[in-house]
Amino acid sequence: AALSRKPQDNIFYATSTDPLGLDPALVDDNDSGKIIGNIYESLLRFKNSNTEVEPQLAESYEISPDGLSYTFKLRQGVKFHDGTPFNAEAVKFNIDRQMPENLVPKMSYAGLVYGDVKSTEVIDEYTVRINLKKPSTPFLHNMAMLYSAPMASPTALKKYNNNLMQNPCGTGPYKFVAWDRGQQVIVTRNEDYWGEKAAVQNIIFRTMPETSARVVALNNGEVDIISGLDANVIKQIEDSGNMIFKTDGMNVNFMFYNINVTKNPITKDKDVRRALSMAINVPEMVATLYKGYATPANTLLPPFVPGYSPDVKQVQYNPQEAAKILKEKGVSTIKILTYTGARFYNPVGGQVLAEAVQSYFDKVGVKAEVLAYDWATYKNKLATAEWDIGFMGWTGDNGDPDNFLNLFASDDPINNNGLWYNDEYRALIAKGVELKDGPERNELYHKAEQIMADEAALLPISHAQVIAAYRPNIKNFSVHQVGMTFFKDVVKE
Amino acid sequence: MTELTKELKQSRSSRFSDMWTSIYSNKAALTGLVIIALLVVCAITVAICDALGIQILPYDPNLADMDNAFVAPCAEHWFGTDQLGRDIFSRVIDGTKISLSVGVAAVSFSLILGTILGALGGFYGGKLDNIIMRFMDVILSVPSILLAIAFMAALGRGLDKAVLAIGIVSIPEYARIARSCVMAVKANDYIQAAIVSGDSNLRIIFRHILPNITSPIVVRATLGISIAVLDTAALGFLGLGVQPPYAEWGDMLARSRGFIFSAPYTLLFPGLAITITVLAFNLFGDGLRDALDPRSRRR
Amino acid sequence: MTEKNQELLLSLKNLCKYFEIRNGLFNHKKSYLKAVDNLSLDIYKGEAFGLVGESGCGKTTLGKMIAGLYHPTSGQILFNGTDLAALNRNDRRRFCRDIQMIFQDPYSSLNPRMTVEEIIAEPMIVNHTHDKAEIGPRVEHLLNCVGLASSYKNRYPHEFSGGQRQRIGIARALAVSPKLIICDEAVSALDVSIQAQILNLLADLKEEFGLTYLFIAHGLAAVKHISDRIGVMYLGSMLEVAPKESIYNDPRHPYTKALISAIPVIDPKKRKERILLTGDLPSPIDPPQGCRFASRCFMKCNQKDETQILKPCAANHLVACIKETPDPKHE
Amino acid sequence: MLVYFIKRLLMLIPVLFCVSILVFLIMRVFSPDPALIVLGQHATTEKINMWRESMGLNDPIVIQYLDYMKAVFHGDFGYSYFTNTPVTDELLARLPATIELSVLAIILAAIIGIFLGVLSAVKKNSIIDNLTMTSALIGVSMPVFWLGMLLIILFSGYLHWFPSGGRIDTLMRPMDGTGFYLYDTLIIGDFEAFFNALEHAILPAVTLAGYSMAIITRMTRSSMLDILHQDYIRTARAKGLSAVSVIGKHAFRNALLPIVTVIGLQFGSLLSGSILTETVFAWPGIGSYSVECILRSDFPVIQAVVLIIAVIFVVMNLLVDLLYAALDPRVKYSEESA
Amino acid sequence: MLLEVEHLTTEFATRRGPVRAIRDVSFSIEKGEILALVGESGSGKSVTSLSIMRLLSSNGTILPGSSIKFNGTDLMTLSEKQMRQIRGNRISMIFQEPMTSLNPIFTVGDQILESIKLHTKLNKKEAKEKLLHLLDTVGIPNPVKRINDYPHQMSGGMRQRIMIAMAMACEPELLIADEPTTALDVTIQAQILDLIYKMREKFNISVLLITHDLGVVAEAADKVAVMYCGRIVEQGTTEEILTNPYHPYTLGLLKSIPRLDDYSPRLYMIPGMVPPPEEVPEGCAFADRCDRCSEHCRQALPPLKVIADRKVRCINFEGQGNL
Ligand SMILES: Nc1ncnc2c1ncn2[C@@H]1O[C@H](COP(=O)(O)OP(=O)(O)OP(=O)(O)O)[C@@H](O)[C@H]1O
Ligand SMILES: Nc1ncnc2c1ncn2[C@@H]1O[C@H](COP(=O)(O)OP(=O)(O)OP(=O)(O)O)[C@@H](O)[C@H]1O
Ligand SMILES: [Mg+2]
Ligand SMILES: [Mg+2]
Repeated sequence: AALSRKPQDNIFYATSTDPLGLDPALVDDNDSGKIIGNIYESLLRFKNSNTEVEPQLAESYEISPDGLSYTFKLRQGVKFHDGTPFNAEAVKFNIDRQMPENLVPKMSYAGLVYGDVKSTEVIDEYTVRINLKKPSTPFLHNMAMLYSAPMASPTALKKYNNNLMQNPCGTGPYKFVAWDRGQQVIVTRNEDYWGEKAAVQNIIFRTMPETSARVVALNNGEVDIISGLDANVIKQIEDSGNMIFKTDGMNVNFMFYNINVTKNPITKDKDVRRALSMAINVPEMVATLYKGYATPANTLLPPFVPGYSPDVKQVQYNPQEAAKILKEKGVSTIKILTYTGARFYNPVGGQVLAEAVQSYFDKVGVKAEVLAYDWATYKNKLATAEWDIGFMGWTGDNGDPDNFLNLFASDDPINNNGLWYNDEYRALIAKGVELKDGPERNELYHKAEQIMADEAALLPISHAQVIAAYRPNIKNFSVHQVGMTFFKDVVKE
Repeated sequence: MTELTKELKQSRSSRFSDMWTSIYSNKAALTGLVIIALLVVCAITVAICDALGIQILPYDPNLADMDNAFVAPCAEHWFGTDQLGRDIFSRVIDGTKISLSVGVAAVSFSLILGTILGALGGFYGGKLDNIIMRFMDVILSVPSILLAIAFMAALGRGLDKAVLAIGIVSIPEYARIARSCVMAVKANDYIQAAIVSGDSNLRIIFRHILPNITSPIVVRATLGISIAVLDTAALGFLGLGVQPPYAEWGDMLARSRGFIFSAPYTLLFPGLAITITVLAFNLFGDGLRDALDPRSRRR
Repeated sequence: MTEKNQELLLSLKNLCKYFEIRNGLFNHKKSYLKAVDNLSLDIYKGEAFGLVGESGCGKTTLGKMIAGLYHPTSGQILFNGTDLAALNRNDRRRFCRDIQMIFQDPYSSLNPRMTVEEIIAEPMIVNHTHDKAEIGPRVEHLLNCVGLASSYKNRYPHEFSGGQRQRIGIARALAVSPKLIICDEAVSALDVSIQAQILNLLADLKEEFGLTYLFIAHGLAAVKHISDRIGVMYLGSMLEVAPKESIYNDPRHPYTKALISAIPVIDPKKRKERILLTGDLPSPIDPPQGCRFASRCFMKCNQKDETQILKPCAANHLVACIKETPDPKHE
Repeated sequence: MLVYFIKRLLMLIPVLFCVSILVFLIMRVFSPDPALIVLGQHATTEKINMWRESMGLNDPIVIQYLDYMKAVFHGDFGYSYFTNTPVTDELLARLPATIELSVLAIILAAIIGIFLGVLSAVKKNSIIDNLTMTSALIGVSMPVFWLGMLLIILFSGYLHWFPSGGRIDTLMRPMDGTGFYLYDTLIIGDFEAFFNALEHAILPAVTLAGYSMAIITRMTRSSMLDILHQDYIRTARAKGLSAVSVIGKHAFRNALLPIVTVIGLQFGSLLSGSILTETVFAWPGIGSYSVECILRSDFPVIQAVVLIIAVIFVVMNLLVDLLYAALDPRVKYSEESA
Repeated sequence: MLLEVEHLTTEFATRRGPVRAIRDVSFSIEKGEILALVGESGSGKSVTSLSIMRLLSSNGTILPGSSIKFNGTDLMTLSEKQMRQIRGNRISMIFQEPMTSLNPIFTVGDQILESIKLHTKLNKKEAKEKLLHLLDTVGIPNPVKRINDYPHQMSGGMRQRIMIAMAMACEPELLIADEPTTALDVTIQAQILDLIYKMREKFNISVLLITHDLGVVAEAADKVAVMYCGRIVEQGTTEEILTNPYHPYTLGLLKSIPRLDDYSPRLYMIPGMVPPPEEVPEGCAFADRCDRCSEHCRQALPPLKVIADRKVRCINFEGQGNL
């Protein structure tokens, strides 16, 4: 049937790219997440304003004293969009699907979310127990994540060959209607929703790759909400009487040094690293590049994530000192490797960022050569080329500090890009996973962060804010820190 | 005596001077030539000054100046500045270097390879010709810019790779032209005369055939540069072109896409630069063709 | 003029040139275009042999085979006793200095990128017939021989008229002092007044250098002046060979008769009855069986069984026609 | 005719075979390893190996090629590295958009190009001729994407005449159908939607057509001028035919032969031009999609796109040759009939 | 008098400035007469014929002062539309190159029918009958089949026949034949000349026969006009001109042609070459090549002398040319 052409029945939400797909276990990109969050639901969910968890499809949960088994009581009377009832079997089906023995390579979050799971037991129709291999504080957070954790209809999964990328089927307030490649995904209100039904009938996720085009479309009233903005267009939007929504993003954008990837780069020397970091005026750079829509980062952790501490002392901006040290060390040229496109944590793109850094280095007498590649080549180059400095970032998944900090405790150059080794740091991180949330854990992470800062393993640059713009007749609009909007409560007047 | 030498001199250079007069009297071709000359001078001056470390452009084309981002065209910045506060005028001028060098290098590459292959095929015919031309067919059966894009997508960006990608895809053009010219020239009785005179194949190729096929190839090469400049820009625009931070026109356009409404000047000037360069080579190439066209001469 | 006391220069024996024509799916079907078919001919030293025939009958092909531009499909080309057809390309090149060619189109037979001097010097250089120092003066000498000023040597071909170009072509052919020159319609493209100049020039040069000519032309009129003997070709084979007086005064083959009657006579008082042939030359791909000329012959003897070969019919007169009973005297 | 057609068709096989090898080599041998980005930020070396194994990237290259070709013959171009959906599905979903745009553009380019070309040939050296030829020259000199952006600035930015991207307003989208919106909307008689779709298509079609239009104009003009000098045109005039019949019938029909060839060839360059145009106008066809895939190194998709366009291109060329043969009685298919 | 051309002068605009291709050409043709225009390449024969048809290429203009009277009406004064009524209808033309003068993409039948339909009011069937009849007349065997052939499927001689059929389609009063046999073989040439002759007898048309071959003239023409460098230098009946040429150029031309009955080893030759059209001298254009030339000839153009029904542009002509 044709869509209602009444304006208040449809909300248009323009984003920059098509989703990769609509199966929560098989995707990891924000554009898919935005849609998935409205079609599917998980056992738990994040609270509206932070990353604390609360029940969703589970009514309640219990943790065994040893921290090794979690028992969930499920909500009754919930049905998937295809009519399949939601129950303990369905939960087990969804988790088993992502256990190592059933894993397909594209389930990139399965390891993070269910990596510590030993088994899933169906206690009764509405009770399910998950047993862990070892205590894990992030586990509850994981159960609220957008990727991997949401529950999909077992019937649909069987029908579509374990792949719901194009045929999503969950329990959420909206159900899937159509996906026109490169154009839009249309979802419509789930009239059989277990809770309060959504206010607006249809949500249309439009794909509009060009930022300027999205802005024009918003200002013309062609769309109601846009995301993926950069600082340059904010004024234009506000001038047209539209609203800006911004919230701190759960991400970090940083520059890192080659320490052990290739043999003895200049940046293996801690003093050189410190001097180079010293040459960059991070707050100034962030202010000009991101125009106030990113906050300068002090550590890897965004301020709202537990474990964050403003007291961690990073290397201070001091160009004279930097110039002096670099001259002493005989550093006059440096090779910067970067990516070309924009990333979620770096909306201006890696090349622009690197070029800004290049001009700071120029001021302290270091000629930097910037080599920018598309993302794939860049990643390959990091492993194979000669380089001193690279750029990277991280988008948090579950609001747990470990999710950020364990990257640099890894031996895998894919996570620990500069291959920085520090035993003390590693020990602290290993201990942190098992500690319960609280001051003791925070203190431990604080210590780890300070070690990282002193060693100048990397230079944190910014936390990008999640920015969206919407028309004034849209009410109750918000974007969660994890980057998505729950449209159930959004109203269009 | 003086009369005679004068006459001789005239006749020797008459071919050349005929061509020159023809171009000189063709306003469009002359305009093209003048623009090309200007562009070449720009590119060479910039390159030399670059090598000597002299700053001839008003600003360093690659150096960011955050405080002056998105300045509209004004007295200090004639073409305005981009997102990083770099002077667009300096970048556009600097970009001449890249576009011309990629254009010339790519065309030389395909011209040399293409002409040799085509000439061999056309001269010897038979199996060799068949093999060469089938191979060319393979390259030709993928639209050239698409093939260049595929090359770049796989090889990654870079000046050398752009030259290679743009060069390879236009080899068949030259091979075809060279081949058909060789076949046409071969049909002339003077080739038969050369064989009857006992010339060897090599001598026939170098002394009789190659000098007679230069005109169409030179014309094609001139037009080829314009295509190569366009292709370079297209690759740059798709983010597959020359390695940043070099100021490359296509890349500049790609980066200004986000600001087409807020700062249209960032996209106006690089686009104009491409258009003017391509136009110049087209004008000159067309004029050259008219000047060298056998139909307008002879008999 | 009898054959006996003359020295044989060139002798063609059963010469054939078939061009392969492929068609069908995958080009697998072959058929042959018989441009020259089983042709035999003798040319004597110092004579000018005229070869006439309609367009497409194979005159050029024959000339090119002798000049080494085509390799015969079968048969022999005996030049001073050596079979040129049996030589490979390298060995054949040694004979280039002996056999030269003048082409029909004066515009395409000169390389536009070479000066007159370079053009004329070319055969001398590649055949190493003259020292470097000799070449310059010789070029000037040759230019004078063909009636051009030696100061022209630095000019390019496009600066000359058709007649002048043809002279340059002749000078080039003369450069290596050849024994045989093949003139393929050397004057057909020229104006009447220029034609006369070139024909005279060729006649003069023949005397001066003791040349032998194979003179190819469409019409009988042009050949007549310069030739001693004339051969009439039709569809790849020779129909009649005789001294020119016999050809004109006593043509034996019906085709020759028609050919002679087709020549317009300038004298308006002598407007004569013509023998008008019907139809065109048949395709050489599938030449008619038996007598080649049967399809257009006004004698209507319909000779479909026997291919006619040249047979003597009078003194020095060969003809390929069934109506001409061989003259036993000349057998 | 049939024999000629079959012959030409069979000749395509080795060419396409070599194209497939060429493309395969480019994409598989010379390209960077995409595994690192395919698997997102949670990739580990171990996972990457597993992924490579599952994609068959660890097999010997010849086996990989054979497997690939075997699948291609079954219409299976493999799976997108990113979306994990069959490439065939992804492309089929986007093909209608590209075809709709290309066809619109080629029609535009052919009609306008031929008209202007004939006009300027007939009015040689007039103001119209000079104006047309200048525009055509600028047309071939302007980068497509720049032209597109200028049109957007002018017509959607300042004048608000046309939308700047997309194919149709979402709410007017035909719910089921072929994916060719102009056709679908007409079939169900939804004219509002039809004009909406047309409105969306105009700017991209004009942009895409621009270059081809210029080429066709130039080609038509020179071919017309060539023909107008032919002897048979003089014959036609000597018959007493009017200028209109001489030009329209005798000259144009002959000039059409090279023009048809050019139009055919332009269709190929149009397809690749659509890569740039679709990107500028966010036209959801395979052009913009392949750019997306190029930027994230989704090689199976690029490979398929190049192969498909090559096939279309080659088939177009064949059709053009056949059309040429149909239009020009001089072209013989085979000697047998003679 | 069917056609009277007077003081016809045609100029071409070229890169190197205006070139006068023909100057002050006057001649006339009576009904049923064949006039031959002879001259070497570039002497302006084709330009003369195209000027009469007003079919010059766009850079050519007929200068004022010229008049071309056809049946008393001056063609110069007609509008293009009126001229079209004459072309192909009352004056038709055949050209030198039968290979390129027919449109390659229409069947020969269509091309002839086009002429018929254009100028007559015949219906389809009648037109077709007429077409078949015409083809039969010009000697095309099996016309019913041949009308569907394309020009490339025919030999040169056949095509020239088609051209003639096309020219005769509307039974014109004047046929202009521009070197109709030059590109053909001798045997075919004879066929075509014979055909033109027959057509003249049959339809009682006048023919302007352009050729450079005096043999053709002797065979076919009633009257001859000899052109040299854009001017007519001599004019008269065929018999008189060929047996007793006055102008040294005509004489030289006649002498330089190889003759069947002449066995002298050398041909007569006119020295020198035809000057290119830009360099035609003020005085007599033939002066440089002429053995009778005097200072007068070089200085001023010799006037056209009229002697009985002959005209000659020479001051030194001998009453009796000796051949
Ligand atoms: N290279 C070739 N390949 C195929 N066929 C050829 C080739 N050269 C000549 N022929 C054919 O051979 C036949 C004889 O050609 P040739 O040129 O010898 O004739 P010709 O008597 O010289 O004619 P003309 O008087 O027109 O020059 C013609 O039918 C021609 O089409
Ligand atoms: N369109 C033109 N532009 C310039 N000059 C021309 C043009 N047409 C003819 N001429 C010149 O006019 C002169 C006469 O040409 P015309 O074609 O009448 O010669 P012709 O006697 O027919 O020669 P041919 O025997 O070669 O056909 C030539 O010198 C030619 O260069
Ligand atoms: Mg020949
Ligand atoms: Mg003429």
